Amino acid sequence: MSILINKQTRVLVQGITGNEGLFHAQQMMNYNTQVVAGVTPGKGGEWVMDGKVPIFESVRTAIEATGANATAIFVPAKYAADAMFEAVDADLPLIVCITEGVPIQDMMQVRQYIQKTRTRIIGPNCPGILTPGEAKLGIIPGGITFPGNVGVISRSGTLTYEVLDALKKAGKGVSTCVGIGGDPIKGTNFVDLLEMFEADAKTDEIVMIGEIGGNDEEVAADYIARYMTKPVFAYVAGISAPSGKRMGHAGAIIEGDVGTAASKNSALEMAGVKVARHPEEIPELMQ
Amino acid sequence: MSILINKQTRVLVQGITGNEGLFHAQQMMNYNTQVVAGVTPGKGGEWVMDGKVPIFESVRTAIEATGANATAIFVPAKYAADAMFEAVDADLPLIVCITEGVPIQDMMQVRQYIQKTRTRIIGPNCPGILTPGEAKLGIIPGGITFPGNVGVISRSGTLTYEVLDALKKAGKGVSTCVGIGGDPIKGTNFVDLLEMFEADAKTDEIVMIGEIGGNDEEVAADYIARYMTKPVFAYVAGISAPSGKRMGHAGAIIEGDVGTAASKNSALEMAGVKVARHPEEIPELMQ
Amino acid sequence: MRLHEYQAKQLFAKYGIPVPKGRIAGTSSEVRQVSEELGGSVVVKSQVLVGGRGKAGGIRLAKSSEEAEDLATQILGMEIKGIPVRRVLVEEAVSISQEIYLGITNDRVSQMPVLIASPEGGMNIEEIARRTPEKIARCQIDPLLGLKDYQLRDIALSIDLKRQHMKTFMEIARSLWKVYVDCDATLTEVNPMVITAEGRLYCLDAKIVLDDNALFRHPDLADLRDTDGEDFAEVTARKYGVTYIKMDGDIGCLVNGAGLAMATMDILKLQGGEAANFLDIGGGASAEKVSAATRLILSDPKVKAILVNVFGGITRCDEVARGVLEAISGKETTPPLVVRFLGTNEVQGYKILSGTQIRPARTLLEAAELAVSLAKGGVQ
Amino acid sequence: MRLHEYQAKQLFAKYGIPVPKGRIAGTSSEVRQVSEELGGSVVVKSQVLVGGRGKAGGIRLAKSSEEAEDLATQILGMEIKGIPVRRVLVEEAVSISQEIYLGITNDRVSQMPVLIASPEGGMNIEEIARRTPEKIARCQIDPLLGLKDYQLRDIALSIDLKRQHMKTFMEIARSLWKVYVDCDATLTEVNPMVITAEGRLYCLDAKIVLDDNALFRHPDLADLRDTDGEDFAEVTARKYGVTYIKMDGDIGCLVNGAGLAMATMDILKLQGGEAANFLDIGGGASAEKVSAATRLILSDPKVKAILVNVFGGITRCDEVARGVLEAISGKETTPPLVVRFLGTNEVQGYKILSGTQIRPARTLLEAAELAVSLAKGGVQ
Repeated sequence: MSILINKQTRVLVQGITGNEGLFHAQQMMNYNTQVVAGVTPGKGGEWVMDGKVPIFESVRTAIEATGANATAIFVPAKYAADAMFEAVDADLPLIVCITEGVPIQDMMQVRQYIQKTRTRIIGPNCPGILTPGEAKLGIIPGGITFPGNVGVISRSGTLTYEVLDALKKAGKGVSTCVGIGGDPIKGTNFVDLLEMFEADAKTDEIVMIGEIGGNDEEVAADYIARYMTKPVFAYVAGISAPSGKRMGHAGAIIEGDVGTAASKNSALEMAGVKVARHPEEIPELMQ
Repeated sequence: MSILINKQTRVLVQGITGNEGLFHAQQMMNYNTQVVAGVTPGKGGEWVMDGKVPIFESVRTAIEATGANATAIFVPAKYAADAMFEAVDADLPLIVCITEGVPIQDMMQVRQYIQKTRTRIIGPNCPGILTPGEAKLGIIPGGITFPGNVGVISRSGTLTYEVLDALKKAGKGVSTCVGIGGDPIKGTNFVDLLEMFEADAKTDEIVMIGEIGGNDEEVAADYIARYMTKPVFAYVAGISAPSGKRMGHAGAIIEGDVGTAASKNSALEMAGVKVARHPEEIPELMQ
Repeated sequence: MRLHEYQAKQLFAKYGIPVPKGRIAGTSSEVRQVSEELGGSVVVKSQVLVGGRGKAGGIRLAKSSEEAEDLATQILGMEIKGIPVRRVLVEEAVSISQEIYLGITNDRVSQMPVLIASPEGGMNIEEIARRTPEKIARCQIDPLLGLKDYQLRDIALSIDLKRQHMKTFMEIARSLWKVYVDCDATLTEVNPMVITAEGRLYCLDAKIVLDDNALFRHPDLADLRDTDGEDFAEVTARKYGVTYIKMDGDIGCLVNGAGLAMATMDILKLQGGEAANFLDIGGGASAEKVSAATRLILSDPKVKAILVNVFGGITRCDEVARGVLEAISGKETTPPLVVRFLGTNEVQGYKILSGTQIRPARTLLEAAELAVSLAKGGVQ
Repeated sequence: MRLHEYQAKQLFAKYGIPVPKGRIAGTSSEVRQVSEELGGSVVVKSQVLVGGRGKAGGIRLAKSSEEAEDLATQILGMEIKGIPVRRVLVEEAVSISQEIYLGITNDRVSQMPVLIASPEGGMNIEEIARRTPEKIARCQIDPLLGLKDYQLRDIALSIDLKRQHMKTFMEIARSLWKVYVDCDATLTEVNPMVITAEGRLYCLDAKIVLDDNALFRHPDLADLRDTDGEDFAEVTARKYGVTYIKMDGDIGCLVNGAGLAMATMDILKLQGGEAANFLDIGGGASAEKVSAATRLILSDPKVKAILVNVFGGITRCDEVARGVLEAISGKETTPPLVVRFLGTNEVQGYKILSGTQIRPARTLLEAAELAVSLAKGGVQ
């Protein structure tokens, strides 16, 4: 197994005719992912990828014709929420929203809306999902890791690649790597994925890559202490970041001292997580 | 048993200090219903019913203090939606909204909102629920019926009383009577209650009182044909109503020929329901 | 509450929906002036709150301002379905290459707002819906989320809208939704939306129905109400807070509750009679309200008998009796009155009316039989 | 993007939130004039986009228009946290009997908007939140449903608001929510909201932060941006689409990705160094963008060494190398440059820079060690 995606996953790409969408759809195909359809309003009926992938006007028609069961969204930020609503209403079980710069209130609406649906959203502003040797849904470079038993969850992009590379150099492969994205409001957080990795037979150890801001890591620490039996390793970026740049008093009132790298690291350590001081230290801790 | 309410139900009254609220709270108590609290913003801390019922500022505080698990709403129409949202967010399992004249879009929002909750709403613009000999939640006069094995569901108010009276004269008692209200958008419809009555050990026969407009009765007929084993009797008011007063073309396009008393009666008859030509004929059909 | 076409168009224009240039006029000379301003070729449209204006000759095309004045003189003298035409809308004539239907209303089935569109709009839209339902596209709108662009693209595809019209179509539909929400409408309809020979989109006819229950939020819209086309008795009834609808029969009805009122009319029909009106005095009616309601019935010369059917709950039968008594006392002759009281204070009610000629009845069936027979001139 | 107090108050006033009478002024004579209009007793408030204006002497009370002019002369010459005061807001002085806190922001924990209120507002609100959290009331707002009146009643009760203020309080809070939604704000805050001795409510200070990602929907609000108080380099960076934040150290950093940029700074610190800046060139940066970013780093005189750390994915290492080369070529002296490329086209990247003095590094740790040592004047 592995989590979220595998060889059977049938992938739709929303915004497939844009530069990014087209490039990464090709990359996904090169990784032997089943990219079965694209959606671009106004271009339904055309084909891309040397005539291998048909374009549809809407997600619904694309699903009807191709049986797609996951989507990667590459549309511009101003249309991203609409693309997500469309995918949710078409009852797609998995959405990965790569798009960066989605307005916060749009994303809060999306998040509230999916409460009553079966759809899981990863992102936005994230690199997506990679199950090495099986499939990728998003933009994580396929070559920087190989199949193995480490589950990786990250709020970051290139920092994740850095960690995957360090793991690879240490001879450690990955079951699934999920970039959950750096935005304050997002579809999926650490806890959701810790739960999946705990249940996944292919995963033996988990690496968490956090960042300053919010309390996702603190919540994850609490979850780890209560429910996780598999070892978890972490690195939280931003120990050197100044505390400033807060959003008025309201942010401070809500978050208090939570949100600093120090707070996150200490919460994780209390939960028995081995915390690295820099990305390349992670594989060392795992020996 | 019986459905929805019984002697154990702990009733809250929202808008208890208004004329209607106060009068009917008293009537409910006279029927030995456990009226445990009232809510009127600005009057928290006061008492009504000769010091027997405390008033609270909010539904949440009323529930915390009294364990109320159902509410009857008597607030003015412009505040009714807010009262319902408050009760839903306080996780009350049962709301009866007596208030007449609730704006349609308010009610559409309420109805959409409760999809993801455990709350059931009866009404608005309805007489509420009466479980003879046990409790009443609303304004159905208690004296016009007695405990028995007939389940009654009605879109009407006084017409329901007329039927209850006719049943009483014919020696037939009632398990529970539910007035679902006459508004186009409402919390509960015939099918929901048919299902409950089918499952209720105290109910052996069911009387449905419909009206022209909408397709609730047609949908109910379909449900009856598929799932109901208990006999159902019906009367649909409005056979003499002119077909006019439609809402533009859109209404006609949506509803087509559905919605007339003739359409409803024929759907019900096709489903094996015995249909009365006037209210007093119902008990005759039941012999 | 339904708005006039010109009122709806003014509202639409405020929301950026393209409507033809035009103005409202009350006299034929005004019509001439407006049509001169618009360049001569205009449409003169009667403004009455009933359907079928076109078939009744209330919508006419003029090629010149002289012709417009002539037509206006005819139209402003007309009655359409009994309603006198007091105003006309004068609009520039628009070339039509396609007529589309677009409307939003509340759908009782899904219990949500629904957007409906068809590539063939115009007067025959109901016919189209019946005969070729596949030409009607619809989508439900989540009332908490609102209308989404992807839904509009779906709809546009379903009605085979050309791509060059997509942007304008979507803007119009978004505005239509905004009007629906902002004004608490139960219907916002553009029929037809036309695509002109030049490829522009226009809202050629507009219909807005507002939710009466929500008018408290829109005092400005409530002021637009035009009672011209309404039955005088219905307007009066609304003032007193009772619901009165004029019917074709000869038995006046006074009932508490809409369902029971309908059932009362049904049973009259079953007995071979015909109700003169639907009248619901509502719950807990005062004597004053009942008195006004009774006078409304008495004002209808066709009424040959009256049936009062009241099931006492919140409504007290004695209060109803007092109201009826007040309305009939002093009158020399009134049609025969059948009264059936049941429930709260029924005995007191009958007692109050005991000095009059009323006929009491025990059951609804008995009451109906009696009323029908009285209306036919039987049993005096 | 944060708005000035006066801009936020203008917006609030448009939504019906009561703010004291006042006007913005750029010279002390203007201040005198405005304070005369307002009756002499005024508050003069510096308009700079940093906190702690009060403690820095940037908010002063004047009893007369002469005094106002004097104070304005002082304030308009000040710098607050390095930012010159160019404008002051002159407002009528208001008597204060209670200071309340009221704010709406997006809560990362619940992933919803949250309304926060406290019966003790003012400058010490964060202190209050820490010491007596029970004095802070909050409620989550369903983003699809909006703020409900019952929630406001709950909040008002929690902060012991007197009943006579309830109506105004609710109106203000509703408007605050409306501003939050209509403007795509991430924060709308009134602190303090004062209750005057006469029992009126006023918004005495106002803060609005807008979501930069949503400014495309609000061109009018985007125009309100004031770059006066911002670091010149940060403004320039935004123009080029890169994120640059000035820090206190001496090692310039150029990285792709915010997380990796932070990790790079972290590891510098771990090695005993200190970053001069945070700089994220984003994904797929062009040579032109990288060149501009490099020049920004070079413009900081404190920089003693530069660390380029790029993990190639969408970003191509050769493109980054070209940008760096362009920025340093022609310059006589540049600080020593450590470069670490990994991934897409890393070999080509190193090749492009092979004619320069850059120091390549294989791992991030190695790169950081080298940069720290270079900045300290070691290993030349």
